Amino acid sequence: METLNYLLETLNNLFLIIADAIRGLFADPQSVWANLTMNVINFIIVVIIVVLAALILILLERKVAGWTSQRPGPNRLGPRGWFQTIADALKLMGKEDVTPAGADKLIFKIAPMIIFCLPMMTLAVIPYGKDMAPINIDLGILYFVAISSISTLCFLMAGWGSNNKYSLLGGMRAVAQMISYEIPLLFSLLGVVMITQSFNLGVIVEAQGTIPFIVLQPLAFVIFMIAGLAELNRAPFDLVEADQEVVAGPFTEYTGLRWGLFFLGEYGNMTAMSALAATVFLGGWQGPAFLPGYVWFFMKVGVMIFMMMWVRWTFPRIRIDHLMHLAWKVLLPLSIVNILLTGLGIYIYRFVMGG
Amino acid sequence: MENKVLSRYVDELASQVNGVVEESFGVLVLKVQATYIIEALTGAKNFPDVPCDFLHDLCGVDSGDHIEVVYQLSSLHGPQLLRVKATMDHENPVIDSATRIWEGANYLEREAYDMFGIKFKGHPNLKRIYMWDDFEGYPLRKDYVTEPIEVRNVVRTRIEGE
Amino acid sequence: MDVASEKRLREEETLIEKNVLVTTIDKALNWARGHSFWPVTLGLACCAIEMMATGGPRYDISRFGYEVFRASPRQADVMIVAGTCTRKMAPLLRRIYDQMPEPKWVIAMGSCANAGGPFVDSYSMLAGVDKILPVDVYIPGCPPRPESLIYGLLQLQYKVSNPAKVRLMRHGK
Amino acid sequence: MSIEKTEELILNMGPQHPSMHGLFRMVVHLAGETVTNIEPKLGYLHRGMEKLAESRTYSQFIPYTDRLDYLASPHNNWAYVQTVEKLMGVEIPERAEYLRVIFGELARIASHQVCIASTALDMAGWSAWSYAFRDRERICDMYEMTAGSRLTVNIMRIGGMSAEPPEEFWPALQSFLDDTPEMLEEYYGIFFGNEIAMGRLKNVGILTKEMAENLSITGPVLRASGVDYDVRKADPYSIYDRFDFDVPVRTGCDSYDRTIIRMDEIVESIKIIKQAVRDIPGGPIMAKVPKVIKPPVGEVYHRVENPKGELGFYIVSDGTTKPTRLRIRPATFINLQMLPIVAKGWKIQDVVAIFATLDAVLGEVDK
Repeated sequence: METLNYLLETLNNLFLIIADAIRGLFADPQSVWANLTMNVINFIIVVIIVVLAALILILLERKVAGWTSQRPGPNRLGPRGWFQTIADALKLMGKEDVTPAGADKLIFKIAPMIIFCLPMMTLAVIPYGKDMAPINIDLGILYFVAISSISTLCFLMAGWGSNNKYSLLGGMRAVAQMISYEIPLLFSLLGVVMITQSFNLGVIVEAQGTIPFIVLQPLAFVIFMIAGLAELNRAPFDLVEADQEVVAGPFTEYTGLRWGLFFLGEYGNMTAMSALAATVFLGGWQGPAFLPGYVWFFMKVGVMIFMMMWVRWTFPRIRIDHLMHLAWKVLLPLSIVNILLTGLGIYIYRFVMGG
Repeated sequence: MENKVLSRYVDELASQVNGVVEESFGVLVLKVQATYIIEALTGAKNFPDVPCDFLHDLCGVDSGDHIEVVYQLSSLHGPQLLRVKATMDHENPVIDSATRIWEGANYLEREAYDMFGIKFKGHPNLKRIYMWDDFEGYPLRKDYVTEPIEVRNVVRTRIEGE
Repeated sequence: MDVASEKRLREEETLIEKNVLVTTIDKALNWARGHSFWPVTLGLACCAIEMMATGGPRYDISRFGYEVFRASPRQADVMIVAGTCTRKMAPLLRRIYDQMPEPKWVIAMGSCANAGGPFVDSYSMLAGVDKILPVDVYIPGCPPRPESLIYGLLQLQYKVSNPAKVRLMRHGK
Repeated sequence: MSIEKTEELILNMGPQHPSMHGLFRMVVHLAGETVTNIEPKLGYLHRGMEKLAESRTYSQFIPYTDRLDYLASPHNNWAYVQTVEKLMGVEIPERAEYLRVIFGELARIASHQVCIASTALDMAGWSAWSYAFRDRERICDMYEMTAGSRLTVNIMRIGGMSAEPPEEFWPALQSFLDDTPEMLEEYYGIFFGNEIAMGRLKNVGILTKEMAENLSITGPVLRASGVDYDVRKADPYSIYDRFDFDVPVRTGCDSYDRTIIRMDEIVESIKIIKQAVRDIPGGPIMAKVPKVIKPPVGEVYHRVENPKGELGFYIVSDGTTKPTRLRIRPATFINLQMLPIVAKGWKIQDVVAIFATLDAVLGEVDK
């Protein structure tokens, strides 16, 4: 029994042990060079997470699409079709890179690069396990929301730079939609912040040792999910790249790898948003001790992602005025009510406990 | 029964617009000159009891020496059917547009213009509907000769609408 | 060009062919391309319905990874000309083809796209899209069954993944 | 202070556009997301069928009718062969009439399923699309086992039917009929009952009764505007007067009713097929018609209720083996006129949905 416990403990802290070992290679484990090395390693790990997530998620999305529409989905290439995305990614690398003649070339070219960086920046503050946040900053939630809102700019840049009417329409839609949904998104997180009295994601996860915040903040979770879907441009809020209306929105003119970067960015952002949901509402790496914390974390993220895909392939797309209506007239008041209720709850709790 | 009533009205109308009434497969056919078409159609639309107020179809027919426009009329509220034929000169077919009686005649008249070159006076937007703008000839006329395949396979370089 | 320089050029070509790195990347790319045709959403006529049925639950083209119908030609690899191409549509079809990035392929699906089909003697018809596009695979039928389309796509896959063999077959060796 | 006017955005949708159901093109004038004007442009699939008919014999033209409204090809066959039969005065055997009804109504179901599917797809309801296509495959199977073709069936001949359905046709038909209520419930549950779909379709694109009559609209679009008019009842052709069925009429005049009325029509079609299967007599399926079809001199206009609206054929014969003039009255071509009128003032997304509820098939629009 004790050996098992020891084994679990080791497994749980596996990455921390490895990190300590690497630091131990340096004469002074807290020196500048050691920190730099660790940062580089962290960075590489986050990049790997983003790329791997995108590779797996694209296939998963096609499988879920198949599942919802009673088809098998890709199953020919490799074992059960697992190499399909690799073929797609390779093919995209080999495609011709077209820049439209009328495009604003600089903006057109840098937009996909920026959007690809965003998920890496946001995923860096997520605690993957106990003390396992690559960067532990106190304003974690604010940082996350601030960085993820930059993607609005990327969509607008892509839409403007392409010199295509469909792209422009898509870009404008992106701005209207994402700025509107930013507010309920952040407001829904405030309830949790009020309870934990901290913006630090690590602290928030620690606070969920006994009870995840989805139980205390169900309304906030629902608002967060809806606003998060809209923030990510996932169906039913995918007005930005609505195939049937604006062809491919801001991405209409992008080819090959540039478009692939948008895709990577989209799936990376999706992972990041699911990770935030798992961290803030589902208890992050907290879970019964028979599995290591990071396994719990990734399982929760997986559930969230699956939910998003399921919704995407089932629901029809919402209309733009309904979208705005939902954001400003439903979600925003509800999230404010949620903040009030949370405050009231905290007050009552203190009154009862503290006397 | 209703056919008799209709037949009486059509006969009356025919005398007003110098038309000829025939019958073909149980349907009354009113043949008029193109100049009388508006009177004929308005009359048919306003028959008491059995109004032929629904325009089913409007098409051109090239019968060799003259061009006809055939209107198929009926009603949504009764079984009455009426066919009105307007005859025109083959060289310069001109007729009044029926769009002020039925808005639905719009596309049908554009099609007839496209295929037969019938000019509908008073049509809001008389342009070719199927063929591209600089297409020559009126394909459904009897004297139109389809170009040989070698000619047809030479693709236009200009894109329509630009 | 004189004989010596031509000979040198040939030698260089064979050298390039022997270059391990380039050929391996080429092979990998061809493999990837062959297994990931994303068609442009282009339904011209009746065949488009069969093309949709191919994407539908029973025939499910997604098994091969070809179900990603891209609305924008910029992101597509293969153009399935599904249906009748008229003379009015021909320049637009050509333009959509021109908008696709290289490498790109064309599948002519159905008799109309192959050679004009039943409408070949009509005044408005372009008899066969191969007058304006380089067609890789012709699929006969009016309209072809979904199985035919899948077979056609797999033939194209063979063609793309085995360029050398296809070149030999074309020269009848 | 001067009021600054913004320029309107002119957006060219189509002919290659995912929501254009083929080769339809419209130039949309936009103020922001709101549509101020639409100019439909047609003709990208104009194949010149009417001209071709003048150089084909009467029998040779039957396959062309399949390619008009290719989602309901038996119905087009039916309209055409009935017109020729009317012209020639041919009586066709009872069994053939019943088989024609069965195939015609199957075609109606298949066509409406595609309409439901494409409406769902135009609003990104992927599952509803695939459910409808899954069920449509069963009808294609039934076509296939009888005529050998899945889409352009070409099953009717002048004087009867081309083929007798094989034995396995009847159980397949029966099981399809039994499963239909469940299918419709599924479509409703996954798409039409959805809050988002209702929000996007309800009260959108109002086509009033007067407008519909003035614009010569026919078919489900007309009936969704509250006009009780169906050629099967108003001017019964074939043997429709023997069957007991209702004509579904809805008074919402909006996109939602235009779509959901097709679900009602599927229910009625099922009713008709069930009665036809019950009453079908034995006997031959072809009448005695001359090898070379030479109708007498004359002209005839005949119309049937196609799934999309009223399909009419007007044939002028000069007594030879080829028609002098063959006119096709395409239903959706005329129905399409409502699009610019109805869609004005709505969002660009609504235009896509309204166009989908029209159920335009470009094969029929452009001929």
